[in-house]
Amino acid sequence: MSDATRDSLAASAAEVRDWLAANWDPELSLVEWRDRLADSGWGQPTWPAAFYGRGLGAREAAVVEQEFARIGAVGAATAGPRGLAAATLLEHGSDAQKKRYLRGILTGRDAWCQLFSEPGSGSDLAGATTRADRVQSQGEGQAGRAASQRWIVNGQKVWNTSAHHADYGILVARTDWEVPKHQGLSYFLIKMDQPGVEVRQLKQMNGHASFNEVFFTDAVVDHDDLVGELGQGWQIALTTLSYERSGFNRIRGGDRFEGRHGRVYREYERELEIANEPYTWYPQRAGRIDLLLERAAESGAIRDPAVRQDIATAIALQRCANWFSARGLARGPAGSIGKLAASRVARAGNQAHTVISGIEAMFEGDDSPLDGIVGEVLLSTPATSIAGGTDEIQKNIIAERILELPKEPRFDGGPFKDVPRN
Amino acid sequence: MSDATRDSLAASAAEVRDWLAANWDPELSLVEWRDRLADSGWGQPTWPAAFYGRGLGAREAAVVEQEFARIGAVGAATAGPRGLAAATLLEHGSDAQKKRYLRGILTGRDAWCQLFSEPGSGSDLAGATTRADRVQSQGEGQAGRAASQRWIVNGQKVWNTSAHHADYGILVARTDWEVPKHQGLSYFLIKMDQPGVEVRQLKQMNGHASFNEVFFTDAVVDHDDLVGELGQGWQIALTTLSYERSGFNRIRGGDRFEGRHGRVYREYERELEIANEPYTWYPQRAGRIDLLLERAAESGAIRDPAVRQDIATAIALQRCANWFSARGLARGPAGSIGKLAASRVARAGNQAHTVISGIEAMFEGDDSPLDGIVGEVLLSTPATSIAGGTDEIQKNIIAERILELPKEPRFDGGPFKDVPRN
Amino acid sequence: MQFEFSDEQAQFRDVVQRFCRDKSPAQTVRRIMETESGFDRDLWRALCGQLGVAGLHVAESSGGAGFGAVELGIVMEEFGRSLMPAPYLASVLATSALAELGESDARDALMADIAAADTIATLALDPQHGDPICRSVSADGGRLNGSVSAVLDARHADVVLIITADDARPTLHAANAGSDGLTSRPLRTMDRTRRLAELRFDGVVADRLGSLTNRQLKHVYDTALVALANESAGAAQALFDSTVEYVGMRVQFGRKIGSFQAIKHRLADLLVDVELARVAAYQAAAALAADEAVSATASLAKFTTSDACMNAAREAIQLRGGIGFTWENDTHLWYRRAKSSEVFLGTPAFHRERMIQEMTA
Amino acid sequence: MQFEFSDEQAQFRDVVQRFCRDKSPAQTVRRIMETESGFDRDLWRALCGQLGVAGLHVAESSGGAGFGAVELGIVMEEFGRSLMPAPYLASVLATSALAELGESDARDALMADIAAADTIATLALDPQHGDPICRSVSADGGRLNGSVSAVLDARHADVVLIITADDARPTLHAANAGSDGLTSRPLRTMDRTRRLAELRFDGVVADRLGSLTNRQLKHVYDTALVALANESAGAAQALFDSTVEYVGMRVQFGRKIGSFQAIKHRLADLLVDVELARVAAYQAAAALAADEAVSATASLAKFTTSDACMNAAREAIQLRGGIGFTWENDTHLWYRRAKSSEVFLGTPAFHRERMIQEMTA
Repeated sequence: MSDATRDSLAASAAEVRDWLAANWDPELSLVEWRDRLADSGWGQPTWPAAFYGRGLGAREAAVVEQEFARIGAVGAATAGPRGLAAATLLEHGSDAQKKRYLRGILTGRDAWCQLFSEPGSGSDLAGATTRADRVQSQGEGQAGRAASQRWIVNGQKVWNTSAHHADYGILVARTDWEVPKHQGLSYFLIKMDQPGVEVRQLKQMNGHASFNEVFFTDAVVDHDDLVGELGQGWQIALTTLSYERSGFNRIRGGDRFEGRHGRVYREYERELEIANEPYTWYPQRAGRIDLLLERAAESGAIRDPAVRQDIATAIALQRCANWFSARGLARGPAGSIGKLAASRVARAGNQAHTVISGIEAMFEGDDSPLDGIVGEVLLSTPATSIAGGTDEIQKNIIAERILELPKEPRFDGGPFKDVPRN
Repeated sequence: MSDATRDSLAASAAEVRDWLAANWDPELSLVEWRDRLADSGWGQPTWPAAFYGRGLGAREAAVVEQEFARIGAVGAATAGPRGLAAATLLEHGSDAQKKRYLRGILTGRDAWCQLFSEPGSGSDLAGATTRADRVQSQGEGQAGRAASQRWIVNGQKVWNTSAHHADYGILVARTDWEVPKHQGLSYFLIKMDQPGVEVRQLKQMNGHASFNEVFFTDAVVDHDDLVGELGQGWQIALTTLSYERSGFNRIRGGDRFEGRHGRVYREYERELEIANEPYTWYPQRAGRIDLLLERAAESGAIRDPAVRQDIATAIALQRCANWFSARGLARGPAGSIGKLAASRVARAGNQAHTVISGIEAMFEGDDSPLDGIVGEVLLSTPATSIAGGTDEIQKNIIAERILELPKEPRFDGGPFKDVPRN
Repeated sequence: MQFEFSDEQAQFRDVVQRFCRDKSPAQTVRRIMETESGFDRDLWRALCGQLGVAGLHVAESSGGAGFGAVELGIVMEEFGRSLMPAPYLASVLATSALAELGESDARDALMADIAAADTIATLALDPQHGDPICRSVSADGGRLNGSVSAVLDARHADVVLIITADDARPTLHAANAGSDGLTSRPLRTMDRTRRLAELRFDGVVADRLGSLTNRQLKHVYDTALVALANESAGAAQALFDSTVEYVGMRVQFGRKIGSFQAIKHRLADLLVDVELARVAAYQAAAALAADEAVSATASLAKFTTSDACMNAAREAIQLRGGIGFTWENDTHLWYRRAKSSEVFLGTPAFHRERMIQEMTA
Repeated sequence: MQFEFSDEQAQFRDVVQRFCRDKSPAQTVRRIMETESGFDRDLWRALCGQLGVAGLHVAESSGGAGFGAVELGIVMEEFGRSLMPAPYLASVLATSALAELGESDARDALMADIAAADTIATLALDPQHGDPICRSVSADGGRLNGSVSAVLDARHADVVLIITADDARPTLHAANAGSDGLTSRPLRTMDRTRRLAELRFDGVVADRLGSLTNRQLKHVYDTALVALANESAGAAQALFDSTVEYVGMRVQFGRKIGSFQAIKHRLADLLVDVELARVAAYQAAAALAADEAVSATASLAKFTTSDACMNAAREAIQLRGGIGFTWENDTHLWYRRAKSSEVFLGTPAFHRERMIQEMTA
């Protein structure tokens, strides 16, 4: 590290330390505190100075985070699709859009949801059929024409975790049916609180309702809320998805603030709770390999040699999967290898928990071992090989992008209106 | 059964009994005896009377077989591709061809081989590239023109078991490259003992050499030996293959003649030996499930609970596969289900024998358990899921003909000369 | 040995199939499943009245309908296919145990009431592998003490049969559901169409119906295995059929997903599982009906069918993608049945081991 | 723990890889394999001289080259990839055992001769699971009696090391191949590139080199497992790569068979096997090098890699069809290696059990 860099890092550290000393107060409300973050730019120091940030580099930002952590200061809101919306807007949004939305994202005042998947286009995301049609409002032909243009949205989205309490959504909708499917999509920001938008919770086979269906009936989007150019929706969605893969929507635990007290912490914990609520069963979905040995000892199945074989298989798979990711091999298309490995781990965990519990595997909820965790494992692991891209999609990616085997013949190349669909 | 039928059956029985009484003599040479069978028609009673048979129905034929069995009279030669050639000729051959070849087939004087598969067309049998080109012999333009036409054969065949001692072969060769692949093939009878035909034995990974490669270099076929019409080769080959599937080339064991003595028996046993020679490893190929329990008891592995699991898996698979076939469910496309089941049995047998033998699974030949049978199992089971149509082909058949799922898009529909190939 | 269904048996299957289609389509299954008891007496009365399923497989001499294990297998297969929400397996357990007893007024009366659907009976089993002897309950002086978890349909049973080990020979007792000291705690089962409850006996007065030999106990157990195996074969078939139908209809990337070769090949493999499982179930039923030594085949059928059914359930969800993981989609109902049948009466590994023991005994 | 190869280690791999490509292409493997001894002294001298593989992983203080288990893993992986026909694994066993001894002229002299390729040494193992203690041979008064089957490369070994159990502590002996009373019977191995022989000791005079603790014996065994696991990872990779190449070239039905989705998906699954096997092998080598408790990981690596390698061998033959089953095609050479590595040093099931024992100890 050059002396210059070291100096500038030290400078940032000093600056943020002084600012925190002057502004940090655990008894503020979460929004009050984050308004200060937005005004000062310390909440998202890598964002541009013009948009609630300070235009710092990753290294400086790390230093800032250390200073926040040192005194236990709460940071900007980051959890959930909000982070994806911000990252996408910073890359593709207009200045007006950044001004309008980034502050609410940073302070946590606005919750966001991701409106990409549809019942008819799961694996085939670009096959979206939710339509957006342009209309002129009354003021037609007069001044402010462009501004007064609006889009009417009709269709259905599904598989999003936060629509039921979201203020805004990032929406991919079809605006041109005459061109091939990847070229006819556009990317919008939509207000969720309007008559044309109905949100229904969707219950999974494991009893949880972590996802929503969203129905659009003549829902309205201002033309100003079109992100990027018309027809660029797919490219912009890929940006969002790449941020999703690199974990921009992951939720940081509140454990960092163990034993801290104050209004801001209480409100922050509540925010985390809400954000985490849909994900309580995710550890079970992964197979809970961590519980196998203790559970087998408890049930006595550890004495059964056949059960020991199943436990060994599951533990070995999980260790290998973890080593594979830990060696940083799971980037790019190779991420699909890690994902297939995770599916195997989950299946093996289900199998091992089943034989360990024997007849107790017939129970659910309180009557199921480990306060229902075993039952939840048995009913949740099937999601691992589906969510975030099915195993079949992962295998296509591996075969075509890693092994460079010939691509599948395509049947959906023409104008989308002519492509067969359900 | 009507009285009429009963009477006619009794009549046939009486007739053949008298004939056998007058003609059967264990001290005849095999060929002498079978010449009598050919002259009388009793050797292949279902064949037409005009061609060494008696035109009897299946029921009468069964009665005739009983009478042969009762006194231990040897029957017509049936083993190997000879049976396929006969069945195909009876269905598609000209009278001249039947006259010329059926007698030698019946008496066993002529051995036959099947020349269908090629190195470049295994799963894709209709993709054969062995070519037959028509030429005029000297006598061109004069009388007997058609008769004096000949075909020159060039190319390579593989995977046949008897070419090395065959007198004739049933050959599928391409006679037209301008039409789609199934339409450009023709079906020939070729003399194996000629300069243009070279037979090489092909050694398998298990050390046996059960198959031959046959190389054609300007080999000659008379026009009279074209079976059916030019370009009908594929349809006629399908006839042959259907007889193959229904076991027309299976080899009857000689055990029926236990304890019988005489020259005809000695020569018959020798004939069987030669016919069976390529197949000695076939039981091992199937996995030898029958040996698992005794072998595990002998090696002591029967005490290992994990090994017992593998043995149980293998035995269960085999029983189910046998039950499936026994219930006669394995006819038509469902035959593919039985074939896939056989592959699973073989794999499970390999697995079980491996864990039963432990370090002894590292040996081969005399040092391998059960006089090398175990080693031969371990090196032979891979053939089960390949020979007679790979598992992949069976799965296509099941998916498209039983489950009626959409067919694979075809890339070989056009004129064969334009179809990509190795 | 090899067998074919007789014409009568084929016709009987049609009748059962039609009944299931008409009387318990998926929405009925869901309705009953969501009730607190998970039980619909009218449906049960119809099953006994119109199909005569209760005691179906028991010899007339033992007070049954005089059909055999093959007919039992047919009913179980169709019930598995349609997920029939009724206490039939419990009834099979109970009547199979009663059938082993010598004639007696008590037995005949009970058998008659069961057949007439006036009485719903179940048999308590040792939870671990479903052994008919409940070692956790003791009988002294005609009073039962102890507890047993996971008794099939105990919640709506009028009579609980239980075999105790404490006499010189295993003894079959009958206790009325209402008896003093008999308490039942319903358990939350993953398969809501198959209910279990924990029973506590505190000095419960019970009728001592008679004693059974080990051979008889084994026969009761093998009968249960064969019944469950045929049910699983039917459930596997239902999962397979609905999945083939789905991939033939669902379009992604402009084509039916059933046109993707990877999916075609997996369904071909799955068909092999399902077909082999079915013949195993049929063969076991036929062997039981023919009174052959059946234990090895019964265990073989149990693990072969439950593995096939579980595999079919996994694939049925996977090939549907997200929709297959939703509550609204019916697939999870069969997944839950597959998962609980996998362990009920003993895990696949337990029965692989049992098969080897029977073959090497 | 997590690890990366150092630049030196990466360069070392390149050197080994180049050596294998140049000095033992498939035709060389076949030539040596078809000789009676299956051994080529010149190749072995080159391996020791140019690559210094013998004693590579042994600390300099113990007379080795001072590299570690990671370098050992690299060599084994590349030898597995190229099926190097040389007595290296035998040398690894022998030097690993010697390395556990305290310094002594005898040990140092032997280690030096091995490193210089002047002496080829092997270590007799108990056949069943490869336990370093040979209970079938006893030592009394410096004389060895008994017999042991399946000793690696015993046929061309100049010195046979053997650990007997009869003293208070397990003791390592060295016997010269030529000694009176030492007879060797070559066994016909399925993998002709890995020879085994049965040894008989009839009062063979041997040097008593020293005794080992159980911890040391375990370390020798774990080292052997890690070496074999890395070899299997390399063999699996070779099978996978050649198969991907084949399906990308072979045309049937007018298209490359690698364009059929069913084949694409199976190769994707196989890649997961191969990748997970490789990290397991690397991780085990790194743990061994770091002197961590390695037994559980060593067993994990053994069964994970041998299962992956066997699976790769099966698929490699299957996807080639008939040609893959011929002698001329090289695939069966790796199939034979995979099959024998599956059971050498203990079956996969044995090591699953051992892993659980180590984790619950």
